[in-house]
Amino acid sequence: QGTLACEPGETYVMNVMVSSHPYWVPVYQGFRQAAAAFGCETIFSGTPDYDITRQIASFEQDMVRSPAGVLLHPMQADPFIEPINRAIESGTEIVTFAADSPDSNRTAYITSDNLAEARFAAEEIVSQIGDSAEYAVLENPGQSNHDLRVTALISYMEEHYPNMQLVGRQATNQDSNAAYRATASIVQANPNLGAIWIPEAGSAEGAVAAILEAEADVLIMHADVTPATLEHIRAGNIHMALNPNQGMQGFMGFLAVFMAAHSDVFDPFNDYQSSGFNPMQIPYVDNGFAVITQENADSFDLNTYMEGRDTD
Amino acid sequence: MSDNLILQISGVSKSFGPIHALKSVDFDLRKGEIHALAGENGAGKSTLMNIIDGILQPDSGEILLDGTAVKITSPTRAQQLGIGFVHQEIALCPDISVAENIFMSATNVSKSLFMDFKALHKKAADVLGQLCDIDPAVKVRDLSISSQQLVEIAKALTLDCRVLILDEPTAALTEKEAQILFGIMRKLADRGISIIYISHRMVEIFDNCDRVTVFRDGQNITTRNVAEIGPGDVVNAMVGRVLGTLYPEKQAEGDRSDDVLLKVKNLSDGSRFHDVSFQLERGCILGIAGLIGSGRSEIVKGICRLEGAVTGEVWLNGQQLATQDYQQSIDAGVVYLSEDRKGDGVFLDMPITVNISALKVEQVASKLGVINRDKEEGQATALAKKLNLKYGRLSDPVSSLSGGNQQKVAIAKMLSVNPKLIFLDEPTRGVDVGAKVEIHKILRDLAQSGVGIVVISSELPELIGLCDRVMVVREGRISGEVSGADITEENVMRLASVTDAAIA
Amino acid sequence: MSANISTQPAASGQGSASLLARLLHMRETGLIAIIFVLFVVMTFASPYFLTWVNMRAMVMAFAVEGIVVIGMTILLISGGIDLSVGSVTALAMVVAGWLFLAGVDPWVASGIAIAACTGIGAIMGYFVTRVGLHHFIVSLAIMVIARGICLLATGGRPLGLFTLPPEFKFIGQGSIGPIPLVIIIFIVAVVAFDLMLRKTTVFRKVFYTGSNERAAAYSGIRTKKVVFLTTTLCSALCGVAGIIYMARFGSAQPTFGLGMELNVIAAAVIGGASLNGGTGTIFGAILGVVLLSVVSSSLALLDVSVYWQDIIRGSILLAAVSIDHYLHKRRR
Amino acid sequence: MSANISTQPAASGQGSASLLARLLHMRETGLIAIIFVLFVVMTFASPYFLTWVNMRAMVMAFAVEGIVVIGMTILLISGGIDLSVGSVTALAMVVAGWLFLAGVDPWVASGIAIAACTGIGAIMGYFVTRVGLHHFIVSLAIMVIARGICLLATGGRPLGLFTLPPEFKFIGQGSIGPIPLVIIIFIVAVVAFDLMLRKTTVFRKVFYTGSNERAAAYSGIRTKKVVFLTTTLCSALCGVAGIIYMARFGSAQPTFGLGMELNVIAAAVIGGASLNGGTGTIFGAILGVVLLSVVSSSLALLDVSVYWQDIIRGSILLAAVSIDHYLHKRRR
Ligand SMILES: Nc1ncnc2c1ncn2[C@@H]1O[C@H](COP(=O)(O)OP(=O)(O)OP(=O)(O)O)[C@@H](O)[C@H]1O
Ligand SMILES: Nc1ncnc2c1ncn2[C@@H]1O[C@H](COP(=O)(O)OP(=O)(O)OP(=O)(O)O)[C@@H](O)[C@H]1O
Ligand SMILES: [Mg+2]
Ligand SMILES: [Mg+2]
Repeated sequence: QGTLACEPGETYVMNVMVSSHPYWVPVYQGFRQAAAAFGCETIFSGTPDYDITRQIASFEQDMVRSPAGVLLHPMQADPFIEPINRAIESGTEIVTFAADSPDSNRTAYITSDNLAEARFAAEEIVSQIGDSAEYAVLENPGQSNHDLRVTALISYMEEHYPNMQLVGRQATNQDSNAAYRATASIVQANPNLGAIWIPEAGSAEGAVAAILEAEADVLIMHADVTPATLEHIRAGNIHMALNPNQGMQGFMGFLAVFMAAHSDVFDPFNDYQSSGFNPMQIPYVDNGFAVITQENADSFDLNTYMEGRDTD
Repeated sequence: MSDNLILQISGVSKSFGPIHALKSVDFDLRKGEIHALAGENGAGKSTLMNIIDGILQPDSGEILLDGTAVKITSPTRAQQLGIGFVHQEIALCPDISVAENIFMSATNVSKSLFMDFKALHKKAADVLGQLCDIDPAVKVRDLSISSQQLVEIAKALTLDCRVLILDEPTAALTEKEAQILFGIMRKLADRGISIIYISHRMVEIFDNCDRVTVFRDGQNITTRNVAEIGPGDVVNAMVGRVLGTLYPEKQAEGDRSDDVLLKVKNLSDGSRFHDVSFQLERGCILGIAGLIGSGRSEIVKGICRLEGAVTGEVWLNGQQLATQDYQQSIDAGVVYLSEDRKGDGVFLDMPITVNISALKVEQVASKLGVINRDKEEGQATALAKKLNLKYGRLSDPVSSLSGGNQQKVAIAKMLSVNPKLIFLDEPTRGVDVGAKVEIHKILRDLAQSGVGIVVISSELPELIGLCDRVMVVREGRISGEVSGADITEENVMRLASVTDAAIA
Repeated sequence: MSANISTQPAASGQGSASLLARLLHMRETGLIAIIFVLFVVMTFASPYFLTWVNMRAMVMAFAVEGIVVIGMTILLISGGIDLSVGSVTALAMVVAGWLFLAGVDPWVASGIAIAACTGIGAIMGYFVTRVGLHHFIVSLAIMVIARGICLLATGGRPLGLFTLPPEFKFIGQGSIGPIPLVIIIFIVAVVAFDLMLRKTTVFRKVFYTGSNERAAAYSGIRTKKVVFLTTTLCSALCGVAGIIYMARFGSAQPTFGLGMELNVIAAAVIGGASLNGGTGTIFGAILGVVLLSVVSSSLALLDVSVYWQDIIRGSILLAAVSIDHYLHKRRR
Repeated sequence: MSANISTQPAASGQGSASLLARLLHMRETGLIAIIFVLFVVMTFASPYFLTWVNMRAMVMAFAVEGIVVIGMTILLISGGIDLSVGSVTALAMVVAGWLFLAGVDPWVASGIAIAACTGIGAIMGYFVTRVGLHHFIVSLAIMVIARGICLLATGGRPLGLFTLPPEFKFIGQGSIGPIPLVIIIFIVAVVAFDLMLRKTTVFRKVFYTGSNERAAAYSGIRTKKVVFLTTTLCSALCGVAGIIYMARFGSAQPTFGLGMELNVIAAAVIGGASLNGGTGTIFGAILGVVLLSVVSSSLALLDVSVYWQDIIRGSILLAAVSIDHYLHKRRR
């Protein structure tokens, strides 16, 4: 009591969907590093599938172990309201990350600011190719953060640079071959294309191949990063990538859920204590993003980073 | 004699679960002989042949080829040993041309890398030419069952074999094709090829074979030279009792009724048959004869609304049938027994009971449509008994029955709905003599009780023995009708043939 | 094959003495044994496995999908297959959700959504029975089209339906006593369809059609109608499942059910349905779902590395089908 | 079906005069006509469509997948099906990439990877022919397992293979004259397999086996061996495709090829392969890939809204198969 440390066996879970996706790897590293500092145990859980029913089942199964808290990436907002609230009632604190369930009673939400990424990308594009040029986007309809990165960029352009013309918008769903096909067609149809914005790295791999083959002078920018796109950044084929600070996301995520579980150390100047709220409410934490360019690319090799670290 | 034995089987047994299909069977085959194999349905004939061809493995016993014991592990091995087999059930590749089907085995062992389609078609045309005129380029899928059977035979004739097995090859053939086949068999035998010939038709056995072996209940009852034995003896040995007359008594002249049960007027389908008109009186059994492909099946299917659009009128018991599809025909009491047992007649994977009730499941169900298992089983038991079906359990799939017994299941299905009018297309195809007598008797009894019976058969003696009148179809038109004492092979064949010269 | 048809008549009327013999002969016995072994192993491996909460979570994870499995099994028996189940389920959510947000009463909206799914099934049935195309290719095209409609109607974003009235949400979230209504609906549907499939003349015709379509036609069965109806029924059940999902999650997701078809078909096949038609049981198919679901849940509960989970899941699937096949073959 | 088989011999020897008649009778004529109409429409709709660069990009987009389509078509003809093609292709990339990063020579690594894929095909063949399971369920399990191995080997992270030697990357990125090597490999493979399938005795057995396995077995064909080999061949070709993809993209993605199976099967079926075995041609299947690919590229070129694309693609798929079916049925 009164100190911020875990009891023996006190466990925190990080629950995600498509759990084999490499995006989670550095997030979980951050989560573990923070947990280790407080002497806590961690479990990585979730479902390998892109399936909400399964993720809810795995989340409910996490509850069987009565963990102190869960850092959750809810695949959808509303379906998780009821499970989250039930978990909190039974004594497990919940914090969301990268995707939110705002109408639930989760105490905090940690995320990258997709709008800020999109704004940054827009400004960068304009600064490189001017404010009256043609640009295109690839997208992945149905995945909210990817959607946001695209729609925010488009509306930012419309608002601030009305002379920027959106000439291509294709769904490629993280499939590099589909991205190859779509980009090749866009480049054909628009010889004056100046830039292309891609909300994830899988499609970027295909897009860069198409642009290199067409020998077109198109500025490529994308979010997230893979070893292949990293190499293209090094080689100058891709102008720049914006990568969310995944480690910070996990680290801050742990802190938020850990503090929620240890809220007894804190008595803030408000009514939370008397009205039964957890006092560690944080509406929103921005974990920030990194800009990857030719110069700093070496720091973003995930395989290098993971060397000697536990993958589990 | 024994030194020129090519194949010796000794003590071969085979069981399928509780059924002992073969019980320590001995059998031998001489060089250059045509050896007939007779026996009731389910006696084990096909099982033994399947063992000789390596499709099945015996539980015990020995096979000697040229005096040395061999293990025939697969059809491939059998082929290498010079054994050829025409199966009781047609086994052809429907998506492949006739020519390729005929030379499938040859292609299989061929050393050459590429196919020579040109030569293949020429060779196929040669082989087929002896039998009939089928275009080697068409796909087997587009052939009628009888034509498929001819392809199956042609296929066997191309095999470079020493032992040729023919398992009921003539079941769906007319006299004409059968005679051609026997001519070819004779030539092969003269060249030293040994033939095992399975048939339920006594005439064929006694006209064409050298020796005959009779099976009963999985045992070899007797093997004799054809010259030393008569058809009656074979039949007796087969069924284990003395059969009386082969065909039931026909309708007496005086009993002829004027009460018309079925009347067909100007039926046409625009392509395969034209302007067909005939009638059937109560108590009379009508036969339909014709050559392969003459359109007999099509006419009957047209009446039952089984295929395509037809024009013309059909009257049953004085009322015009307004049926639009076969379901309505069944409701009106008109049913059709298909000539293609495996394709159209039975559900091979389904139990016997379920097959028999298929025509009208509602019969064995409550008003709400809930099937009553006891009723369903009762129906099957009764019909199985009536048709003397040989089976293990009623819940066994039909595929476990012998060919003839599968046919009986198909007939039982027809009888299950107490029809008013039955069209039977090759009803006794593959059925043994004893069962044939029973089926004929049942048909006659049904006719007497007022059910209309129309029989299509490629076996002329059957039409002659069973029917009161025979209608002959030629190229999709009715070419004539014979009745009473005029029903003779000559009269029927004359009407059936395209020109008189064709039968000469 | 279709052992519930072939063995029950043999055993019926011999009273309860033969119950054991009958059980041993049932097509599903092998599968039940495999699941039982899994349960025993898991109970020892994890103290959390045999808890009420875990069991409930496990059943909730497959209950709604189980309704789709019913439709798929019947369709498989009739000789068809449907790859569009995932998209059509999503479509039901999206259509009902969209109508609700447009002001339509949620019950009416659900009715319209289910009708729309049924209509899609009828379109597939048309292409299969009238045009003469294969189920596989038709349902593949419909899968793509239905997904497209979902995206078009929502702009790719999930519809938040938190304002659904509580009595509607009760379908998906309510409980009767300790048992969630979803599970009750599931059990009722399974029992009803299992009985109908085994006992009624209408569904018997589905078996005939799938076993040998031509022989069925020659038995006076309107086989095209049968196939048309089973195709339509499968889509209609997807519609029902979609509505239940919507009530459960309080949202409509255009990307829901991606890859569901393979899971559903695998369940039916594990449960003894043949991809060539003519055989299958609802009970078996549900055991198939249970097996797949228990395996997934167990792997999660045992905290097995994600990277191993797929390998283990695939291997268990293969092993289960092989064992079942072996037991079934030997018994015959 | 596969009319170029049945009609060619019939027509052969009649010289070039009958070439037109022969073309009109070919199974693939309908499909060619559909593609031709699409080309004409697109040429008017977009000035960029009929350019060399666009054509090259379109072919590049399907060339590698086309190699998988060859394997799938042969497998379908023999009566099988393979859902694991996507995972097995990814596995080839991952295994070769992993070995390369571990210091193995890239050519040797590729050989090992292709051998591994062939081995996986052999395992599937074993379960299908020896154990007696259905292709669908076996390949579904293998699809999951192979994906699991990909994840395990990479920790879920793509492997960056930028350091591959240029002569290796040449496979995927080089050109001979103006024509990319990938396209040359693809065309050679198509022509070779098309000829072999139509003309050689070995591949004719594949047709016999698929058309009626029992009849083929009675003719002495070792049908199990045939099915085993076609299953193995399909996986081996996936291996080859995986290596080419690796050389082309310079990376190995463990999640590559998700959903590829449906695309590949659809292409083969559009091209006339029957899901019941016995019919199909490589040429037709490739036309199927071309059709699907041209539609996708055209939609992108015309900048059709994302939300409409799925609907249009699905509808064109359905229409193409229906038209082709209708033309083919009428001609018979
Ligand atoms: N696969 C099988 N499973 C179970 N029983 C079988 C199987 N094959 C044959 N039998 C049984 O073995 C017995 C012999 O059958 P077989 O086919 O050899 O008879 P057959 O003499 O050829 O008769 P038919 O004249 O009707 O063709 C029959 O009782 C049959 O039911
Ligand atoms: N499925 C089919 N496709 C094409 N032609 C067919 C088909 N079935 C029958 N035919 C043709 O229709 C004509 C009439 O056939 P049908 O079967 O009625 O003759 P049949 O007198 O019953 O002779 P069979 O002894 O062959 O049964 C024949 O020329 C036959 O080749
Ligand atoms: Mg027989
Ligand atoms: Mg006929």
